[in-house]
Amino acid sequence: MEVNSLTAMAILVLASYIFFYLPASRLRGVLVLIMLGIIGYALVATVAEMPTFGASANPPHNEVYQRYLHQAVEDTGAINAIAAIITDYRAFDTLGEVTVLFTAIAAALSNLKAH
Amino acid sequence: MEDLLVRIICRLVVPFVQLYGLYVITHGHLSPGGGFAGGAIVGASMILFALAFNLEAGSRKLSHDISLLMESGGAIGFILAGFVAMLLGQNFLTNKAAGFPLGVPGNLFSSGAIFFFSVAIGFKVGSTMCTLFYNLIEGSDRHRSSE
Amino acid sequence: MNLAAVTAGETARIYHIWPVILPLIPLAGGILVFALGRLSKRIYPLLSFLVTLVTLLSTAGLYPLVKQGDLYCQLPKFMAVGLSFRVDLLSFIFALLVSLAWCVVTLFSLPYMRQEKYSLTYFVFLLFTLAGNLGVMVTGDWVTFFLFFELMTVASYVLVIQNRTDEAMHAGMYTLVLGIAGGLVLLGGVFLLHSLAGHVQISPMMLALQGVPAWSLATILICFMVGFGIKAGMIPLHVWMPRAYGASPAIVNAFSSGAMVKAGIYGIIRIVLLVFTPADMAAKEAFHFAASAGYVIIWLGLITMVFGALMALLQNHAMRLLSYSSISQMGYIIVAIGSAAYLFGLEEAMGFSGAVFHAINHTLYKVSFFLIFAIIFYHTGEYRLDRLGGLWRKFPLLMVFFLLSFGAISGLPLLNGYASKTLIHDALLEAHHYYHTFDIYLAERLFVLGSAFTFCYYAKLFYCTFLGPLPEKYNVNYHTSFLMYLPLALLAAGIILLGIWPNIFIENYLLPAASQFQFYRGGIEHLTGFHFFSEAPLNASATIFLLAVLLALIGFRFRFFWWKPPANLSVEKIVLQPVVSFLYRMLTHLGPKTDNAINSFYYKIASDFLALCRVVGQMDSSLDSFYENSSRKAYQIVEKSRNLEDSLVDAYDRSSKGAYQLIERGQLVDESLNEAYDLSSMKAYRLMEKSRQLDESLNSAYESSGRAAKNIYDKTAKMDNALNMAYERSGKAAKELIVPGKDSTQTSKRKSKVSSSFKINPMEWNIKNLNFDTLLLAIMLGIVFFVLFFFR
Amino acid sequence: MNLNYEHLPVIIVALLLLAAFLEPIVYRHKKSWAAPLVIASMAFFALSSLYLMAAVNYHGPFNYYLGGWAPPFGIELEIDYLAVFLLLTFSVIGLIAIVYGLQDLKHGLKDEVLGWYFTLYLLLMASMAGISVTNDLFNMYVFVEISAISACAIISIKESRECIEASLKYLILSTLGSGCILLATAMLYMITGHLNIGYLNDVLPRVMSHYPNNILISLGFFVVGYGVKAALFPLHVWLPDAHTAAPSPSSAVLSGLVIKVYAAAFLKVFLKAYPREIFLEIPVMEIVLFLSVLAILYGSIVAMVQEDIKKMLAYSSIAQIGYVFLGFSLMGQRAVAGGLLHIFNHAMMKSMLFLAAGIIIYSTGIRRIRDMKGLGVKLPLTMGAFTIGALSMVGIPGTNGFISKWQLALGALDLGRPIIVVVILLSSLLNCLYYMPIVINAFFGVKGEPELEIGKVPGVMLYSILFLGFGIIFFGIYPAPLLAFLQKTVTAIL
Repeated sequence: MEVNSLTAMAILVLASYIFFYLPASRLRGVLVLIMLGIIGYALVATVAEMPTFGASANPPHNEVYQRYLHQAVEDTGAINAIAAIITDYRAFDTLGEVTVLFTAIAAALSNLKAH
Repeated sequence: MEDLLVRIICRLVVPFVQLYGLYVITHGHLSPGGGFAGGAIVGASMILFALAFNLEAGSRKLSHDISLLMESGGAIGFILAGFVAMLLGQNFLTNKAAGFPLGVPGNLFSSGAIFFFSVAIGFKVGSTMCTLFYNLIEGSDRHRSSE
Repeated sequence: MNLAAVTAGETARIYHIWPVILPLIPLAGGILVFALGRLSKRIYPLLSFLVTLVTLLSTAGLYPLVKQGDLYCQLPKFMAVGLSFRVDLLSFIFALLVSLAWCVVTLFSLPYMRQEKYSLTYFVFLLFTLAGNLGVMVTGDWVTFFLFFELMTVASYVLVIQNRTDEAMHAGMYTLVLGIAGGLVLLGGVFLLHSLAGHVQISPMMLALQGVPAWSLATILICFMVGFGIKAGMIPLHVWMPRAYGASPAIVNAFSSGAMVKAGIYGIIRIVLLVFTPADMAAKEAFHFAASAGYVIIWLGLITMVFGALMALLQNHAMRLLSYSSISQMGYIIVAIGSAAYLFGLEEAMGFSGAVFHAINHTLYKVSFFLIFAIIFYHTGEYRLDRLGGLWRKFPLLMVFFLLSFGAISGLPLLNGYASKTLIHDALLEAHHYYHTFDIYLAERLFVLGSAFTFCYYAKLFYCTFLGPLPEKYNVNYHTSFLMYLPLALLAAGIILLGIWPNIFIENYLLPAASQFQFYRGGIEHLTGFHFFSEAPLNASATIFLLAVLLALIGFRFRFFWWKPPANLSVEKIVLQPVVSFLYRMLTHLGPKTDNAINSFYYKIASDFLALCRVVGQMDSSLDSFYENSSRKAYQIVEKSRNLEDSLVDAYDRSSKGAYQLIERGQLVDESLNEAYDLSSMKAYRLMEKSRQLDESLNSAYESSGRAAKNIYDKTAKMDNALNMAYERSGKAAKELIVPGKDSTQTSKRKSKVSSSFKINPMEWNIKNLNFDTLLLAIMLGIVFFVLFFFR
Repeated sequence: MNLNYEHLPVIIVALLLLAAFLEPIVYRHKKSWAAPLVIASMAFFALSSLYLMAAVNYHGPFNYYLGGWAPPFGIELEIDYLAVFLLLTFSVIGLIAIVYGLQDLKHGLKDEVLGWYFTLYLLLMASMAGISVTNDLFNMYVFVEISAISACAIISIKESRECIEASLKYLILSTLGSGCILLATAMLYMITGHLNIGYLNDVLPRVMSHYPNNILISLGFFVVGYGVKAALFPLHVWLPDAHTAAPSPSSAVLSGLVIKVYAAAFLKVFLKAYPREIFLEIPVMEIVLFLSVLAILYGSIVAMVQEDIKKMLAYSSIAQIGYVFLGFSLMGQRAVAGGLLHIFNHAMMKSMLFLAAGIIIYSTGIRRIRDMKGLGVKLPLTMGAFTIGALSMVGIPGTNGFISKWQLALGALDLGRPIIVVVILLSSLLNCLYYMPIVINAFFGVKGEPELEIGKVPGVMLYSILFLGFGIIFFGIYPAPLLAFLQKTVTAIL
């Protein structure tokens, strides 16, 4: 654990050195590309590792999924399962989303009026 | 946009667009769509109107006060519908257990509170779109005139 | 927290609230003085003196209780670990000393502060500082100790900057920062102690710390020694003292040197002699640790003592001289504490008593020195020794007091300094006696040398102040208030009393205090009835004095004492200031640089991203131009093909023109042919007409014969019709007789079919069809009409 | 109808939202009711948090199922000790800041945006309450979004160029953070099929070996996301500008509460959702620890050279958020308790310092530290409160700053990391180096009467900072109930 953290810190320090003290040059651009490449690689690896989309053995195909698909009509009376989820099972999230819209309006209007 | 053709076409099209928006909002629990999508359609119709005619005409149709009221009213309606469930002795935002009549699945007036929620969201989203549009346009107008 | 396990078993423990009240008296008094001071300007000095007096009396009133055993009080809910207060005899002695010093100096400041500008803040913070100082002495755990320690540090800052000169502000900042830094190091020690021992009670901890590696113990000890050392002015940490003393008024220095420094000493005594001493006599390792710590502390003390004395010799500023003197005197006490630890299990009581006794004595004579210089400054406004001189003519009484304190500090028999010095010296001798090492012997010699130096610099101080020529401007009549002499007289009485009968004090107070520690009984008994005025100590004293006089003579003769070392030659200037300023500069440059670097890092990333976007954009635009070019080419191709087409059309035109001419010629031929045909056909026509005329005459012959035949046929047909009519009428009459009214039903049937397809019959409506959809549809249609109307 | 206390958390959130939605209408039609509405809703928030704390302390934590759907299907609120602790902190400080702010905002803002300011403030408070009580990752994300937007808006609402710049910077970085949080949440959902924190904790150990990259990357995203929002060291660049430019009540709330709420969300995600064995394999907490140590030192050092008082306080916040993350990343009982305690303590002292700075700016217009000589004579109570805050920052015993440092240092020592103690003490010394000169200059900097023009200080502003100053002293001397409560909190988490 200590070694790992030390390595991480060393990488951090090295990276910061590279960015802080190298002059603006082609090298820096290359390094940025390399870093982006690393990040991209990590993301791609993550996605590749994810369960296959739509496969029935996926972790998200659990009891929640079963319930949403099979019992939504009985639970909510809505034949559109999406509506059942967003406005009944997870209605609080939707309230939050409505609030996000309201916040955006408030932010925009207050800024327009202030300046 | 002082084009006669555009105006006439808009005048013809806008009611139907709005009707379609209302349909999408009210059939949220029956078909794809719902408050967000339908509200966006209704809002877009107002934007279309304002684009085809001009800002004053648009804001004469839907004044700032009313859009503000709808803005807040939609969200407040959502919360109040949630509170109704609480008054009925259940948790916040409860639907079936609180005793909202679910009706026959597939009918328009079915699925209890979901209908109200959809309508509230639709109001909210529609007014958000046109409020934002009007205010941004007005702001840029004012900005331009001040320069 | 299991207190019973950690306190000494022998002494009784009495629960009493008074130790908590004790520091609260001056605290509340300070607030009261502040409140009253805004109302009236006359009362508050007196009131603050009264507060200190009450504090002194209530401290002294604890004695009967303390004699019976430890007083303790706990407030477990307060602060993070609970506050606890505890007064044993050692605490009591120090508390009494502190409150006495405070009371005496406050009495002195009544007349002294009359003309000062910031006297209200002075009196208020004086009381707050007293609260901190007193609180340090009565606490029972290190957290509470730290609380009061910091209170003292922060409150005393205001006293240090009493003059508000730039120098004082700098010195005050210096003091404050160093004080807080010391406090934080101390806090680090407290943290370590808490995590290793599980509690922070001021009590023997070696049992709780068993099995802890020695370096951890050493770390804790170093933390504590640094924290207390800064307050006590131990040598590498003394730097704030000369600066602060040089910049602040003598009266504040009297507090500082007489009482606040003692907080550091008290802490060192507690940590070295109580916490880090073995509660169990059998723990050998602990003994070993205590002894080696003691050895280091002895040397620290010696360095402090000798170096302080040497520095004092070279000073020209009375306050700075006295500050170095204080440092040197603290060295004595630290030596005593070190030797007590070094001699653990043997004669530690002697070192302990020497330390405590010397602390008391130091307060007595050092306060009186400061007060003497306060009076001198009050009248002359001068601290620099080369501007003073010959003052014995003006202040003969002051000279007497000075000489008395002078004798005491340099260890003249029958004055109090002698007794404590003898104890410390004896403790060193005992150490040599038991261990027989050369370095302890050397230490003992150095001690003698340091004592001799002490005599020398006070001789210099005396000479420069009271002897020699009197400067002209000071040759006026001074009136000194009685209240200024009263404290000096009190202190002088203490010096003399303690000097003549040291045994009474030691046996009644110090030894009981020592017996509350886990000290070796034999050592304590050894001290009862100690012969101070026997041969050996007197001899040692005589040695010191001889050496001192010799040194003084040499110094005066060759004017060594007036040698001014180059200004840059000081520990502070050479080591500390560069280091601190380097650190400060480095940090303050580094910080913003890092900030900029991080910002520019983000900026760089963003700009690189932007460049990436630009590349993509360029690609886009090149694609665009590619399309444009290709379309231009295609256009050109189209244009060319159009030319081709034109020429083709031309060719067609021409060829068609040729063909037309050809056709025209052919037409001419055709016309001549036609004429020929016309002529021939006319001849044929005429022939045909003649044959038709023949035909017609034949026809009319046939027609006249046919007409005659037709007339005959017509007459027979008329007769037949008349017969038929007759038959029909008779049949009709017969039918009407058989079936009447069949025609009318057929027509009504045809009528009902029409009505069912065009008219509404409400009786036949289907109510099930009227569902909400249709309603909605209707409503929506309504809306549509409305909207149509609305958007008209 | 039985409305017992279990409904209270959701009523708090819903009523705050309701008040926020009503506020623009009220402000348009009945201007004089707008401020009382805000105060009333914040007071309701504070009182019901207090009641909730008492109830939870007495009856124990409870869960609330929104819509009546039990956890894996619906959204769950978990009102444990941590949640009520956070609720109480946010509500009390938020109430004081807005009570203070009524005067200051009328002075500093245009008339027509005041109503919107109230709306945004209430939305911010509601979102913070929501983050505190929710037990669902996606729901948390939604509230994080609300708080991010409203926080941006209450910075940029002031009419000045710096505000816009700072707010834009904040908006961009905070959107980046939100994106990271959303991605990480999605990843966790992808590999577990749950969003509920409790269920995640159950399922993650089982899927740990199957999807190591997903877990690693999601950890990274969470650290970056919450790190940006909470201004953890290398991601803090937006903070100094934003907190300097904002109106004083906004600065107080932003610096005192908003960055803390993300730290608390970090705590929830990392110590409640992820199982502990993950941190044995992936040293993410070590990295956070390292970063927080850097933050502590760096923030103090940079604060030392600042000239603007609010900027100095903002940099000091960077250091102080480092303390919070330090406590969390050590993952020991006492250390986490220390981090939580520092959330509370720093909320009090930093808001007090910002509000005091606000009074100074309000009444004199002085922002530069150098010009503050002799202010202590003119504004004795304000500077007295400032002194208390400064002493608390330094960690003088008797103030609450000492208590949190005590807890953190002992927590570090419990885990055998004495170097952390050195860092904490060093940072205290640095704090002393930049806070004490202000105090000293203010009280003792000039001889005689200073020549300063002082406007009248409204009583409400003064009382609110004195109240906070009193709180600092009170919790410095008598923290026992709080510590006992935090002990329970931490035992429940770890």
